[in-house]
Amino acid sequence: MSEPLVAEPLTIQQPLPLAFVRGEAVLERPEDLYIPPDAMEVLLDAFEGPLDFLLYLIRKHKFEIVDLPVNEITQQYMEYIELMQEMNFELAAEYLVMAAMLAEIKSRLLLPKHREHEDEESDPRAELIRRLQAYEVFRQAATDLDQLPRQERDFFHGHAQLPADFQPMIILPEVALEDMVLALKDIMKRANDFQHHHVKREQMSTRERMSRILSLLQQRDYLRFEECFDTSEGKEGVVVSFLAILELSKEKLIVLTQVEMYAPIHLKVALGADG
Amino acid sequence: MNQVIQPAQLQQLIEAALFTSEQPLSMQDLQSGVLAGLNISKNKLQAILTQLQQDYAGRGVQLVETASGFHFQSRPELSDYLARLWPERSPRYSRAVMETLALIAYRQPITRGEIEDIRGVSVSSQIMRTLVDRNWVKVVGHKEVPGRPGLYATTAEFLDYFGLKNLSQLPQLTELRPVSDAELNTVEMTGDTSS
Amino acid sequence: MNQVIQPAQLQQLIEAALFTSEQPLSMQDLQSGVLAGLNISKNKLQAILTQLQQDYAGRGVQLVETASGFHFQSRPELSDYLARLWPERSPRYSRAVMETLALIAYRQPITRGEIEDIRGVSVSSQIMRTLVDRNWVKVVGHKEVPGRPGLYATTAEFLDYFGLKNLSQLPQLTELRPVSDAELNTVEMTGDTSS
Repeated sequence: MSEPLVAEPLTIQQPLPLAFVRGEAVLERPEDLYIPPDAMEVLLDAFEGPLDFLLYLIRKHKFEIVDLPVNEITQQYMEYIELMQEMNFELAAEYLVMAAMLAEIKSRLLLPKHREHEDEESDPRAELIRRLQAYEVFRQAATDLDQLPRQERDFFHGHAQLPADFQPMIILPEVALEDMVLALKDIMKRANDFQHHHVKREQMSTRERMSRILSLLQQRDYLRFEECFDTSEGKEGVVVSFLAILELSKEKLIVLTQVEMYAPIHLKVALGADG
Repeated sequence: MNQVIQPAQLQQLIEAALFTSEQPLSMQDLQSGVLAGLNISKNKLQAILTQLQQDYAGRGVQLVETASGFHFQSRPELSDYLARLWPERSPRYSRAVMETLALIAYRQPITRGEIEDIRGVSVSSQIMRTLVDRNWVKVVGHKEVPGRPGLYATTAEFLDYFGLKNLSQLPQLTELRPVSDAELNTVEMTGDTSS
Repeated sequence: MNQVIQPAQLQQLIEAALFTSEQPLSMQDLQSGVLAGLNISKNKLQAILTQLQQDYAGRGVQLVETASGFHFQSRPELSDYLARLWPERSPRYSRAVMETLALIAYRQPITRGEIEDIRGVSVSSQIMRTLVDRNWVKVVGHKEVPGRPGLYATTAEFLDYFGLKNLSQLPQLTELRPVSDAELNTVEMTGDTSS
């Protein structure tokens, strides 16, 4: 086959060339059977198959589909097909199937009719008419669809930029408590000397209390000793606070001061630390 | 968390969101996205969108609603001027592509074989790929016949592209002329492809 | 060729071109592009652009001029809201981050050097920043050793995130799964308080 025909858009506002033959636009489909050999192939490419071609033949002769003049149409169709074959064009198989169907319909119409078969299925043209009509509906639908205003041809998306300093929202990763514990286990497996860093529930709350006291001392220069205790926590809470204060003092993170005997005891961050 | 936003800023926010989003935004998108935590009722949002549509009625871009939501688009009357700015943006589609698309749009879900039956020619893989790549059609299931062919349907992007809210806004199919010829008796033209 | 365009449509056209263009458009771009053949003077164009800037002064998007030309841009003060439209998922935390967090949680208050001692590798500033930025850890004091390193502890946000009332609710390692004999040999889990 030669070069495929450039697909033409379905715009109907102005007559589009049916085809281009050696650069010349063919605006009208040929009225008679004589078609220059070059045009023939291009012409057939302009049809979307045998149904499209048959519709063209029917319309050209101003027939109604429902009247389907099988004799005339078949004759014309066959002449085109034969011409194509004489010119050794490779015809799509669908055109040959259609030729066979037309021949069969024609021969069946020639057979004498039997009254008992004269229901709606008896006319051998009915199926072809049904197909031609269905195809014509969708051929028209395609044209209508193509006429709809559409993006990138009839309208364009309107958009605005974001400011240059725009920062997208970051979704932070989710972490499960088990992930953290597993991480700790990994460390312990690696560190043989982890025995020096024991983890134990009682000690845990002591260290938490140490953090809390240090936090308070970041906001205030001094804490009164009594402020480190919350009696609602009970005896255990008091012990934990006391241990935390001792531990902080031992680690030289805080300094305990008392001006005189029985005077209030004050906690402050160890010398030189943030105050 | 509930935050507070001034009414004037709320309209600005919705307007800016619609302009900066690449995709159309539905009311749902707006409420769960840019308006999250602001506690804006659906009625309130609808009122603001209507107000915006009015504000832009006479402008170069308009706020339109299609299948996936609201977005701004240029006035169709300006297309002749704008289209020449971006000729490469507007691909043309062959009759074969448009006929296949029309069949999928009006007869979905439909197999490639059923499309071929109606068109009377084979439908190339290239055509189907063009439509799928364009995100206009997708396979929504498989027909339980030998070979389990894919069933094609159109997408929200297809409707957006053609400026439609839903399939019922597609142009009406032409009425088939009733067959009155006595010779033919009645030929049912339901468009049923089974044959 | 010279074409004629109504003044109202001319402004719509310029507005639509600025909204539909992917790039900012300079006056030159407009004159040689969308306005080609319309014979619009530079003064006239400038006047329309100024008018557009005024029209959008109180709206959600504004017409701004940058080095490469004019474009519409969302109001800067809306950025925090608009950011929700395009959330970016940051990658999962690395093992180093998780181990550091675990050590701070279980051994607080602890210095970065102490974490490095236990992990046996250095802990990058990036890791500490990740945890501080997340508001899960903070410096609660400084250890009185040379360099006065910060002492890290977990925050109330950390407890909230993991649904804990206090640190004593952190799982004890032995509770998580049966410890194999081999592990028991290498890892002592009993409560010696020496530290």
